[in-house]
Amino acid sequence: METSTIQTNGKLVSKDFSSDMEVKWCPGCGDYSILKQVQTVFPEMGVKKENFVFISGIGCSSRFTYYMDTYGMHSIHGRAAAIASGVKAANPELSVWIVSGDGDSLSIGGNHFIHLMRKNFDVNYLLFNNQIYSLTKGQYSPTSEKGKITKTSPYGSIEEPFNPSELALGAKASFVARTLDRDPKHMQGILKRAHVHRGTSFVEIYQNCPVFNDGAFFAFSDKETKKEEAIFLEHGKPLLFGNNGDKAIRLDDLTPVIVNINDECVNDLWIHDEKDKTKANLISRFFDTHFDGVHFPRPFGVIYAEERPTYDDILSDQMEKLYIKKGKIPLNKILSGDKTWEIL
Amino acid sequence: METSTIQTNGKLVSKDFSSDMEVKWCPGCGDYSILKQVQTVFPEMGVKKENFVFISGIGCSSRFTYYMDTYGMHSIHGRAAAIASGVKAANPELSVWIVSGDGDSLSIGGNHFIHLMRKNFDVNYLLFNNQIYSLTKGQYSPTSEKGKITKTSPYGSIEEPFNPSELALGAKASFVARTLDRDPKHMQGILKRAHVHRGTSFVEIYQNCPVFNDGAFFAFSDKETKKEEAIFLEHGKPLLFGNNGDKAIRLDDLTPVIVNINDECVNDLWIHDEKDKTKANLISRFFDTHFDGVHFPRPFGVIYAEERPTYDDILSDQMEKLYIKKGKIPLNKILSGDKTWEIL
Amino acid sequence: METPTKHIEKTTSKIEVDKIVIRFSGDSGDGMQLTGMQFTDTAALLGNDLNTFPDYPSEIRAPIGTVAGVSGFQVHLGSTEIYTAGDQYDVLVAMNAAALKVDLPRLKRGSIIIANAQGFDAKNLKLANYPDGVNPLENGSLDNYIVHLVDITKLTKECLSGTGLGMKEIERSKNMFVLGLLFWMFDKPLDHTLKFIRDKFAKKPEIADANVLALQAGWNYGENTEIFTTQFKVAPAKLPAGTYRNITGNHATAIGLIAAAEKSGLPLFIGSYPITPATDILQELSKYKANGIKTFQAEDEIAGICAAIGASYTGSLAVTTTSGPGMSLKTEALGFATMLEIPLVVVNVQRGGPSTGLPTKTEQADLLMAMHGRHGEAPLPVLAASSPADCFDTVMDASRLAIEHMTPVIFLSDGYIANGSEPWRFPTNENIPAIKAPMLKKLNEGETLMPYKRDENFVRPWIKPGTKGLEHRIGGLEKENGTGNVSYEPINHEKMVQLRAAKIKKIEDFIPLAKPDSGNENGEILVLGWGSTYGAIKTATRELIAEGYDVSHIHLRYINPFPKNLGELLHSYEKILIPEMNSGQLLQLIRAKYLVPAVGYSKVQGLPFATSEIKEKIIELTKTY
Amino acid sequence: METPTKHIEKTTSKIEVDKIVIRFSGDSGDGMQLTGMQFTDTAALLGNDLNTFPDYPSEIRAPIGTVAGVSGFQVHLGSTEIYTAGDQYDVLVAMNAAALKVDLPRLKRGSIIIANAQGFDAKNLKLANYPDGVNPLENGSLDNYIVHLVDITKLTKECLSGTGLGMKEIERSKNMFVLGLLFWMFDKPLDHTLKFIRDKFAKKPEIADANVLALQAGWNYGENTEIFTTQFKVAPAKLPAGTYRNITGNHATAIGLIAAAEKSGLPLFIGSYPITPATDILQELSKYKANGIKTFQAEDEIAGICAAIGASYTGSLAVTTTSGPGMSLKTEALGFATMLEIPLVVVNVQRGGPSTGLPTKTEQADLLMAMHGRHGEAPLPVLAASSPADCFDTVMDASRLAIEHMTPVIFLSDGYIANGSEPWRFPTNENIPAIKAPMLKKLNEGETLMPYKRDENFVRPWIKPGTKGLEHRIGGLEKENGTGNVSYEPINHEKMVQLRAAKIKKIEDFIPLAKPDSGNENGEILVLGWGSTYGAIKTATRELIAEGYDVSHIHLRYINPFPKNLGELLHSYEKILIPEMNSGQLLQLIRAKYLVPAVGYSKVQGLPFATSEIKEKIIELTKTY
Ligand SMILES: Cc1ncc(C[n+]2csc(CCOP(=O)(O)OP(=O)(O)O)c2C)c(N)n1
Ligand SMILES: Cc1ncc(C[n+]2csc(CCOP(=O)(O)OP(=O)(O)O)c2C)c(N)n1
Ligand code: SF4
Ligand code: SF4
Ligand SMILES: [Mg+2]
Ligand SMILES: [Mg+2]
Repeated sequence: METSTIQTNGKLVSKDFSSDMEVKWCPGCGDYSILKQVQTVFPEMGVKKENFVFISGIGCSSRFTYYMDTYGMHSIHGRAAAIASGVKAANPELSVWIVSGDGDSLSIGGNHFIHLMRKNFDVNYLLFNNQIYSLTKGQYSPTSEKGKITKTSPYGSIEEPFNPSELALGAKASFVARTLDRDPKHMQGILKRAHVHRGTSFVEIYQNCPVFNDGAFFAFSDKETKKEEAIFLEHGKPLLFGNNGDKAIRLDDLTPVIVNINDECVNDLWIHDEKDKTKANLISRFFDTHFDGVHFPRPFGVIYAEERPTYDDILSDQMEKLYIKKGKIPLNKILSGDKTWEIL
Repeated sequence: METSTIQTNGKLVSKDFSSDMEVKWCPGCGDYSILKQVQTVFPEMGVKKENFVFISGIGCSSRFTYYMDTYGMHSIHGRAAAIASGVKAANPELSVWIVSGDGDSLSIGGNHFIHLMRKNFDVNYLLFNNQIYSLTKGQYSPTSEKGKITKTSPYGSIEEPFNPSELALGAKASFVARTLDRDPKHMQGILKRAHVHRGTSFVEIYQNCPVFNDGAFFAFSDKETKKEEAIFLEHGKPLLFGNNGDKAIRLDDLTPVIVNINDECVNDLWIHDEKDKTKANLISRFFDTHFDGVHFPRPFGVIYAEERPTYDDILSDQMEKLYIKKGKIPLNKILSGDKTWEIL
Repeated sequence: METPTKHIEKTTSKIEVDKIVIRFSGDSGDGMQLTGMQFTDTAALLGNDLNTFPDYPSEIRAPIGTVAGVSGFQVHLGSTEIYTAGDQYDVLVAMNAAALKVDLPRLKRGSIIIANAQGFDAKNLKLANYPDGVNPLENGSLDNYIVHLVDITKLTKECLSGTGLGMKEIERSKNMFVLGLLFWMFDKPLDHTLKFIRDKFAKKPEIADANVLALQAGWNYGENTEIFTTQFKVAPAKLPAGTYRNITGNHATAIGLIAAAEKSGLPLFIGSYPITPATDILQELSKYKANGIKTFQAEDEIAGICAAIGASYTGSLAVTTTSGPGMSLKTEALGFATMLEIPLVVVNVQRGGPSTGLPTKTEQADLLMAMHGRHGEAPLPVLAASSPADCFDTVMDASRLAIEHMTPVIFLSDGYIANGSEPWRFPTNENIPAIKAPMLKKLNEGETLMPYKRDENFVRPWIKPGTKGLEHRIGGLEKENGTGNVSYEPINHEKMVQLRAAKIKKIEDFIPLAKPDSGNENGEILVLGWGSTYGAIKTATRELIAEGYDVSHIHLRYINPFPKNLGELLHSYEKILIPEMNSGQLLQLIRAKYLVPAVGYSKVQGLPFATSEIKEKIIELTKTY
Repeated sequence: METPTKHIEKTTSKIEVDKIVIRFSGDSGDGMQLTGMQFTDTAALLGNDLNTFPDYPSEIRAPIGTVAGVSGFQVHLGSTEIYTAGDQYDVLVAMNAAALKVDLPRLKRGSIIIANAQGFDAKNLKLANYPDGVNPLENGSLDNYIVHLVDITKLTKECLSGTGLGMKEIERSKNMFVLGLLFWMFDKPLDHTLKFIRDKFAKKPEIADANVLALQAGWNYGENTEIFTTQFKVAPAKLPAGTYRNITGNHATAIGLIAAAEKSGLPLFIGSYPITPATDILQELSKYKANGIKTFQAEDEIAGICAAIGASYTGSLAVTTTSGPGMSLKTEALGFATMLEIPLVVVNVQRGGPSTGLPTKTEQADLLMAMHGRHGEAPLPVLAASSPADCFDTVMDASRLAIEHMTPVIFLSDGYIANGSEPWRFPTNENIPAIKAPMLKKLNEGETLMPYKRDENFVRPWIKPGTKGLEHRIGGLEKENGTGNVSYEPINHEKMVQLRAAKIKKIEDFIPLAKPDSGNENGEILVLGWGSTYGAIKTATRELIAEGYDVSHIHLRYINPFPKNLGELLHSYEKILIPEMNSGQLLQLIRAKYLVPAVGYSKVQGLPFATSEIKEKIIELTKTY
């Protein structure tokens, strides 16, 4: 999201945003990196410190709020999006950041999640996806892969997981992006993009939980595998990847195929277009769909970004227009109504 | 959904399914037609009468349950999908039908709705979409169009509505179809398809509410407009429509364009493929997206149908395998555990 | 006023009555609600005191002509003070057989029935499930009543035949004929309704004309035909001097919230999800966007209260409105608000329960849930309104306590007073006291930030995001006293539980002492009530005193905390009767707290108490031991 | 048993003790929970009576070495009956400075401290927030205790140096050294733990070897060094004869449900959403798929209970397990189940509230919510377990009432007994009574279907979908008595409200009468308790009687309905004390129902009562008037 804000002669620095609470995540938790990146980019956002508000739910991830020296509410499980909607509707001046886990957002919080995407409040949504319920010590979540062995699925989970970006798009999200804890620079870039976008900016952050789901995303950060397993999207650029950066994707009709750029006419390559929802849908489905049995790399970056009016803007407009048209009704008029009589 | 069922020497007839409750919908309500079509096709489903179960939420639509002489539960607002999941998980033999309104399903019931699609229980989901909260006398719903004037939006709703089929696809629905109250034959066909599909069969039924949202869908049933405004999808056939049935749709790259079949090579026409999710996504978006500013007709029929394992099947398989592998643990063994001692 | 000129001469006697109960009853499609309201407005404008009770089916539109489809509007008007819609009817307008069937049981012997002939034809008698061949109008079953059989439909058609309107429109105007006739019977002028018709159909003059014609035809019918020979006159009531309006409980609740916002200088935010019978409040408030009032129709009740919590956090007067099922859903979030200690007004317009229950009927069975329906120790103030107009004062009070004491507050109304109406001598902006929000904008020199530091009333400061230098975090985990930081320290937890409770108890000092409302200061029997039973109890008490009984009546607006002196007061009575539209919920609280052997009187029928029921119960109690 | 051979000679004295409390305390990473449990299992196997109390931080892993990160496991063992985990410790194992800091306050004077040297180095002292230069082991502050400073880390490293294991693994084994040492101190054999190690690390023999080595090294250290000269012997307890196992409350709850399903011949279905401290139950039950048990991890608590309602509808024994916040969310659906009148077992493992509160701490503050936390009149049975093993009997009872009386039932446990353990003389299949479901499969000749027709106990039949010819509809709207068809009829509603209440009250006839548990039949003071306060009250009562006080103790398993004779019984006592881990919730119910001037004793610290606290309170009460 983007908020109308006053430049604060750039004085703020990263540590202005770290609270005096001692950080209580396990050693090696991916949440540390996310905290670091947020604190790093915040001074550059051009928002007054007192105008930042964090709303989180419940979960390891949701403890985030306590560690940011901004206004913040560590709320109840699954309700951050609903609370944040009230915050933003009531005071559009605030820069509102939702922090939530995969269970908090997509399990108990699923309804508020999809409705927030639809309503498009001008807020930022950071989903820390570690594909597990961590605070409760390791049960499968709606993003855990089928077959996963956890404390509540000792014989393997039998559930098809959600694909968060696909779900968000289906719910009419206006901004969908993905990044990961182990790529600080990339995350910083995405956080800034999210902030700049007017509307609900949904950012899925792959986050490692060394205790209950270690290494779930290492394939996308480890040198050996990263190049083959991850695509870093750039608007207007082809979807390049591969150890030698020589692989790309082409669309045969509606089916993506992996090609080698050297055997291709560049014009045939799929060029990333953030504004194309059909392409965004396809990209989001690289996730877990095998097109013609081919395994695709995981896309990172801004998958989709659409400009459409935000709930808070339309609300303000409507109220302003009505105010100009009708003016404020005086309380006494409201109290009396238009049918009164006197008793003497 | 499809259920393992025993043929009941076809004796059942339509009126076997009408209960002794007097039907309490307003004169002219679209719900009457839906009730009629369901009662018409049920005898042909090959399911024993006592194995049909209806689970509905709250709303005019949800009264449906009382009028079917089957097992049924008129439950609480928004929870039909969650209750039905328990019914099906506990007894996979039953043919479970969920009946719900646009508010019941997509407003308060949104979380259970998306999770049901993901889990793919082998049930049928009939969403009566009248784009309004009717039982509560006319407030806008999550499917009401932006700008709609209702009792809670006297100056016009400011909310972007959900696109039910797009949302269902985003939530990984395995079967998505649309039909309408005023096309009995079409509805009957879709109901049969839904029944046959293994997995959650999501059927959106456009339903007219003459009292609070009259005529919302007439364009798709009135002779004058129907041909231009509606496309009836058929697997393997081009997307034909138009007054003279001479219009069709072609895909330019990823952009659908309306063409006249006479100026087209048939091979270039978009052929409907129920199994193609990318196409299904596009079709679902004819709804409210203007591709290059062009207005598209509304698609009816089976938009998407994918065979994937159902929750109840996988559950049964897993339990059976485990039973064969480990056998039932005797209660006494469970009571004693493996660390006991004697006191004499 | 325009009154039609007379054609023939006839003598009509005028009877002065001080109270009369009229029931307009017909099919949901017959427009009885509108008819009743028009009659009410006119009577109100002429200074009658009154009380109304709309009573309609829960189905949007049950099958025409059936008992399930009957919609009634009851108005009790008088030249003396009126506190209830009346137990029994003096006049019944029965538009069809089903209506007669439903309402006959509560019709006074000797009272007047105006029956719409067409509504009693074979078809309608069948729809109303009368046995074949049985017509109550003809089988002598109504011998104890004065029955006027009027072919309203036919007469309306006749007078509108010229207008060129379609049958449907003409049919629709028949309620105006009835209204005109009733206006004649009660000697009331037509002009208020004439104006109403002109305004309503400004864009459809032909419809307006038709309604006017029908209205006047009804009046003429009374005036000119021989059938009606008596007119009733209800003189204006001797109410306290002032300017009055007629108002329903839901409307009073809505504007009470607007007033509270204005008086506290806070923006008003409503986060709600529609539910009968609370929806009107959300609908009414959604009209005031020009006044900066924000109504957020949430995806469900949980989102409704959560959005309100978010708005409260930013410094709004935040409200969530609902009824039983929605109230149950808000439980967790309400406990969270209690833990945060932020202002929040939760409006519960009670309806028949449990579960979906009887959505359009009234009940008082959510009191104990209001008191205890949260996990853990999460006390909060509970207030209840006693009449339609009292909703205004009570919800203002609820808002004041929420804001000044930084706590969620539950305001209880119910279906009876929410939809019922009464004349209200409304206040003016000038004479409504201001509400002061404990907003903290900056710290004093050298002061450190303590978001949970309390003042002498245990109230913490309200700090809005956007306030420079006061950034801090709040949440649902237990807090360290003062700092508000997360703390698992055992003694601190106990301390905080006690402080949160002490804060609510302290409100005792800010609410009036309990005192007998009407009736004797210190009667032999105390009738203790809360909520919408007020009118029935008050009327019963007054009548019994007139009959020589020694009865007192105390009515509670504040249920948590109770008024300081309540215990002492209760102990001063021999016998205590607590009538409630539940199975004895206030009863349990009173017995537990004060150990007094109060006895309950339950009515759980989805209907308000009849005055007579309460009188009988009291008399019965005077006889015990 | 394998015991290491001795190298040198030394004389050790053996002391017989009848009770001893040991606290294993260290950083969350130090494996104190496992150490404690192993010690407990061995003691149990040797016939000691005991009671344990795991006490860990809510953070997954708070910063190492800090006070917030301390994880403790307390075990109270004896040769006599043991009902609590003990107020104070006789032996404290302190793996670091933070642990000592946290636990010192509850350490008996003269007791033994085994301190891990490395845990008291400068770094750890700092992390534990001791002032610079202050080391409690050296500044004489522990003069009243017997301190054994053992360099556990170093010693473990030494004995494992040969194994070629990495530092990390070696570090991890130090808790085994401690365990070995403690086994020596209490003269317990190693073999049970040796077996445990071999099983656990079957796939990693090198790790197994390391643990075995460390364990034996610890034992040797006690046996061979001069430091330790006394061994303590706790003789087997004289418990009733039989076969025992050690069990936690959550485990007992899980298998109680399995037993109830088997005994009722119904399939078991659990619809739940994870939440501390209830998650174990869902986790345990998810292991029994081969037994046909279905565990459904729902998207939220509402879906959990709704899925259970759906399963119950199809004829399963349906259960939903949760804790405070989840319980609040289930409110609406629970009211619906009450309206449907279907069996449902709702397990609420209470934790510290309100809101998120103190998730890993214990409390009893959800009782009034269990009683009244639903809109409308929606009564249901409420049962509470009094000890870990009692969870089995109580949840079986809850299941029996749910099934045989067609009603949802709330079963209350709490964090203390859920995680705590005690020896349990478990029953066998044969001596558990069967449960009979009122299933209706067909109608008798000429009988018409009446889904809400009640038997002499007001119980309606249970009709599963799939039953030929009995198709019918049920729902949340008010029902017509008998048929179950929707009815808005006023008198019917009142009747149904009364019938639903009568059905619950009738359960009185199916539960045992209340009687003094321990203590005198008719003492001067009655201590009335419910739930997990059992052990502390029982112990306090026994000790006071031994000291000559006249005290009785009644403990309630059934809170709704109360045992029939409770009122009469209560009136036979002069003084009644109700200790609760809340602000007086049972107190309110008792006072309201029986008008007895009972007084409450609240402890809301997230911790169980200490026996001494209750004793003092009772003594204080004997002194009043
Ligand atoms: C109403 C409610 N239900 C359940 C819980 C227990 N709970 C706390 S966090 C959590 C899920 C955590 O998973 P996730 O959202 O992915 O966050 P993570 O810990 O993985 O960062 C659960 C089930 C709760 N606190 N409140
Ligand atoms: C928990 C709860 N919240 C709100 C309501 C009130 N309510 C009943 S139906 C309904 C919405 C009806 O709209 P829809 O689902 O579209 O059904 P329709 O009446 O249009 O068929 C609402 C808000 C309720 N009964 N229960
Ligand atoms: S449990 Fe996992 S997610 Fe939670 S703090 Fe530890 S490492 Fe991070
Ligand atoms: S209100 Fe609308 S949806 Fe409801 S019954 Fe009447 S016509 Fe049908
Ligand atoms: Mg997670
Ligand atoms: Mg609708």
